[in-house]
Amino acid sequence: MSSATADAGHGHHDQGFIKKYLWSTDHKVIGFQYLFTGMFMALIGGFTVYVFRMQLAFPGMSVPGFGRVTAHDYNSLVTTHGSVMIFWVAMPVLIAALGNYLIPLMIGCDDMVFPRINRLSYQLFLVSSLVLITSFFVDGGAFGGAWTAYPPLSAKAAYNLTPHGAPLWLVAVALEFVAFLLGGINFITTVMNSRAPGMKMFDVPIVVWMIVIASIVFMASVGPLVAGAVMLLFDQTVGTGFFDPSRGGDPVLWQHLFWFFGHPEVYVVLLPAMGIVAEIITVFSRKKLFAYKTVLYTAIGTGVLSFFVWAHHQFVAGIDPRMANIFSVTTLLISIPVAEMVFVYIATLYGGSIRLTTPMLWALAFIGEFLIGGVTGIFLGASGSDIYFHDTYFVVAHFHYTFFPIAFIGSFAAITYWFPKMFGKMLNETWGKVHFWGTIIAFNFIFIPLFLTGARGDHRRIYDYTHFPDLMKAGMQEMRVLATLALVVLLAFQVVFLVNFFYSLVKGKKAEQNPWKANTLEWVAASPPPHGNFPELPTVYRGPYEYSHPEAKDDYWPQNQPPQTA
Amino acid sequence: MISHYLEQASTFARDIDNLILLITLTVGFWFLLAQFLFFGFILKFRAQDGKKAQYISGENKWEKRWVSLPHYATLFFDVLIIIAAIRVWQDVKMTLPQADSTVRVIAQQWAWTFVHPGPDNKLDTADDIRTVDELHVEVNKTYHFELQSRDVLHSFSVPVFRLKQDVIPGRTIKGWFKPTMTGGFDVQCTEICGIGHGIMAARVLIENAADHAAWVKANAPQVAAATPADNVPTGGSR
Amino acid sequence: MAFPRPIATTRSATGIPTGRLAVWWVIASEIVIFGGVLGSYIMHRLGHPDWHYQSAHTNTAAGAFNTLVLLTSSLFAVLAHQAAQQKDGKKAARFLVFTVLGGLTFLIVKGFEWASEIQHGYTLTSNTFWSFYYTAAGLHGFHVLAGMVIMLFVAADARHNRELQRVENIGIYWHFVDVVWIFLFPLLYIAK
Amino acid sequence: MSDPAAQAPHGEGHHTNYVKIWGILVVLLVISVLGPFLGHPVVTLFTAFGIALVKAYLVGKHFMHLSLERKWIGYLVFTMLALMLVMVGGVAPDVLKHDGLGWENRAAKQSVEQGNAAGEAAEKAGHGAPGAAPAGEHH
Repeated sequence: MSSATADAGHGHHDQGFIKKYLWSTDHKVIGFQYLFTGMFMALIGGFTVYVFRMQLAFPGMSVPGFGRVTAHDYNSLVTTHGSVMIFWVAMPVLIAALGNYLIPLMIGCDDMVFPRINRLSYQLFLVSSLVLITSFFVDGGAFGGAWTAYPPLSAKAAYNLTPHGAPLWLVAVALEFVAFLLGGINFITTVMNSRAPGMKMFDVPIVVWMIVIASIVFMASVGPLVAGAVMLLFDQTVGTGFFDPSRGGDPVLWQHLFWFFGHPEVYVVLLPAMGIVAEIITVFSRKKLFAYKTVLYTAIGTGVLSFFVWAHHQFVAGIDPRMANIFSVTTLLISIPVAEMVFVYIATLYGGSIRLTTPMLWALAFIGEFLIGGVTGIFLGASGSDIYFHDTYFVVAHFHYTFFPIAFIGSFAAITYWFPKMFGKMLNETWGKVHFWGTIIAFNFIFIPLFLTGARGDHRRIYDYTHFPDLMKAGMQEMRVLATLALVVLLAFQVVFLVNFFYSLVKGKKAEQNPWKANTLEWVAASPPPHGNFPELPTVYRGPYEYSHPEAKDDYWPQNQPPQTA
Repeated sequence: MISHYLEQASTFARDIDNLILLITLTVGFWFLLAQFLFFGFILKFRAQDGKKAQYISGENKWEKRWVSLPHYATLFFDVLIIIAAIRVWQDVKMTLPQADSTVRVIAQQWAWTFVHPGPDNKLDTADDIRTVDELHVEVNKTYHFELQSRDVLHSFSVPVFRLKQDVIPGRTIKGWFKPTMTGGFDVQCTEICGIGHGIMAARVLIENAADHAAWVKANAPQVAAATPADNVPTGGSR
Repeated sequence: MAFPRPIATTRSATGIPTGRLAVWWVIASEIVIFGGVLGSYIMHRLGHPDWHYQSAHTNTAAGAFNTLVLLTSSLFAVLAHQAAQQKDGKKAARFLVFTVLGGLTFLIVKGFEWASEIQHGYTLTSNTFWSFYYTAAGLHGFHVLAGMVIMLFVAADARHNRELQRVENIGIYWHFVDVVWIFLFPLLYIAK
Repeated sequence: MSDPAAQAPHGEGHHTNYVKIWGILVVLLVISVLGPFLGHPVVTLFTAFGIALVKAYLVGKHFMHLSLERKWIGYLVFTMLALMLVMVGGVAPDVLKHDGLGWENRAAKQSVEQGNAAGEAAEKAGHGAPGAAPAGEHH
């Protein structure tokens, strides 16, 4: 991947495979490491959901590729699916992979400010993934106490029956946090200090801003949970009683520590996805981003507010009911900045010249689908209706309508958009669109039925509904089967993506330097950029979204183009 | 809306359903409006040869209305929903109306024990009726419940009542309900509690006054009777 | 082997050198980690008035001596920074070694203190107070240890007048660890 | 390659007397140790935590050079502390308190009672009686 052209400040040698791809300090290689690890973990997450959805649709059947699903397996699969998709797919792909790849390129410098800490960050992440995978194979099996790991269930092997799986899960999560703390500090410092000359605060592309805000929110919220993880690990392995009520501890404390991080975490992954969408819709509608500063302020507002809403996950969890009123108010208020952000994006489309390329389709689908996730959140943030909806499939469908657009639609948008830059080849458009429509249609067929079963009282993490007569009424099981079949279709369509991805990687059409005619600095570098990124580090003259500017001769105006050439 | 699928079997079930309906209507309107604009723009502003896109910064006063209008509209409807939600919440979770009877619900991995007060209508007396996975209540009577857990977190959920409350070991959590129709309905555990979480089912049997009295009479232990069949000491994990 | 520093590292749009900026962000993230432990401890402590029977058995003299040690080591760290500013790498390295020795003294005292407490039956699992006591102090001790190791590397470079800006950076971190102890001391020892 | 240390906004020409600051810190330490001997809980609160705040302020200002640093670094540190207050504020009604509207933390109350009983018993038996203090072990 390194056609060595000019090289700014780096001694460049021909390196061996290991040095170049596994021990590299180049931000682009580290970005790829995160990307491919995330894609691999997504396969695990996809496989687990396939197995447990099959069990739900056809209880007791021998699932092809897995066998009979026991209740123990079921809990482990659900837990693994949740943890993997959030911590090992959404976080590494959206923040770490894209942050690493894009930040130095988009702000016009040659690397991250701490390349070796960056490498360490990935290595810790890799270790955390391996620890998690190891936990599937230890005695007692993988942890099955849900991704929220509420004690006392998670604290005592006598309760969860996974004496090794539970501590390993916890260690994996804690290591993952440390990896992202290191990565986050790198991102924040790089963007603050190493922008190209001339690039002022409001000339930074939105996606970079979003990754930085997300990193700050992550860093500020994860601390208490790191502390909580240490305490829970002691409860599991040494026998302390931090969360054990019979020994003076309090299980509710963990819930608070968890959600103090857990809710901001939603925005940690949402914001980068929003940033990706901002980049793509501006390019493919040839429009300036509507109200750049407003987008920024709403993102910051969302980040700040996200620290005041966490207990809405605990309305009926035994917290004092008076506190629920406060958290209900703050929760609903957070809809304001998010709604504004969505409206800004819709307004950006107005008066544009829209081309529905694959990345644009993904970006638009993000807005359309995320809207559903957003509005259904109101039902859960309002304390009164949450009494009924809490821990039903309505919640499951709601957060999949937020997390699927974030983790997958956002990632697909990013991968299809930056693929030419990353690998120097073009993805096949036709197969890209086939993959898009297959995924989007199947996705809706999974979760609209689940909204309905949830509204009828289906609760989560149940391995066999036949024990509940009210949940086996006419039409309920059909819905579950429909969702499962749609899931299988969705998974099948991912094969199209993988084939397209790897085929284009090798045999795709060669990409130009700036195939989408975009303004931001990464398109100034060669495709793919060499070690050191730019032949000559760029200087910035304007904001990132000057499309169709009346004074520019083209309908785009790259950030690094000096004004006199216009 | 929900009542179309699921009976409303408690006094506050209707309130919760109405709240859900209110939210559906308000956010539904904004959702449809946003999707209408969204798809409208996509269709209207497709790329045409030789036609340049408009240059709109979104920073001047008129354009800012695109943002400020949704801002105030969202705020207004948020306040509306908050008021409605908190009213329901107050009623269900923050008030305890005078009870006709009290039942104790003890959760454990993976069964429910229900302690009914028996003929004397008092808990912790010798004539308490203990049942496993079967809660017997009388229609149109206000009940208090006391939730206790022996081991891990559980959640006491009765969908037809629209009632849900987590059970925490070491704590006693009180709440209330008033059944409004007779019948047998699911009680679910909705907080993951280990391997048997998926089979931790129980039934609530709502009986009319005569049937309930008959059930109490038939099941009340003779005073100073032997330890109940399920061999559970009184008062859960005390 | 000198690692080739990217140009990115040498830029400073904020006016704060990159290394120091990063240290401040590290401290920001550490504040919430310690905040999580101490916040949990304070809430439990206020809720459990009986814990004063337990905390009566902590060794205030040892805690006070350790506070003195850390304060003094912080003084050495800041003197090292002063020396580094005067481009006197040798002197800076010497002060850093004194700082590390302070850290070492701290850990040794801690070791004796803990050994005596464990001998008396106050272990990690004997009561939630002691769980918090060992966890909070242990987490802090881990930071002391990490700071010492990094400081030795920085001192080795500083002796040859290399990377002198790192003397200040590790110093800021060390002061932060000191500040955490300043709060741990009254929380665990004085509040009886 | 320019030396990042040279860009530092502070340093040259600025001389804090670090030894003097250290002296003040040590005096404060002595006060905070002696505070409890006055035997008044409110005084102890001030000598312990009030002085800890002063000490942290002195270390932050003079040793970490917050006074010379860009202002927003101070705000950043302050924001993180404020977030912890938010956290404690949201959690305390459930964890610090042992009962509230419609709920009661029986286990915690029992633990306090047992701890008090065991502590009083140990005090009667004389300090340092082996095995007397760890209340948690005995139930």
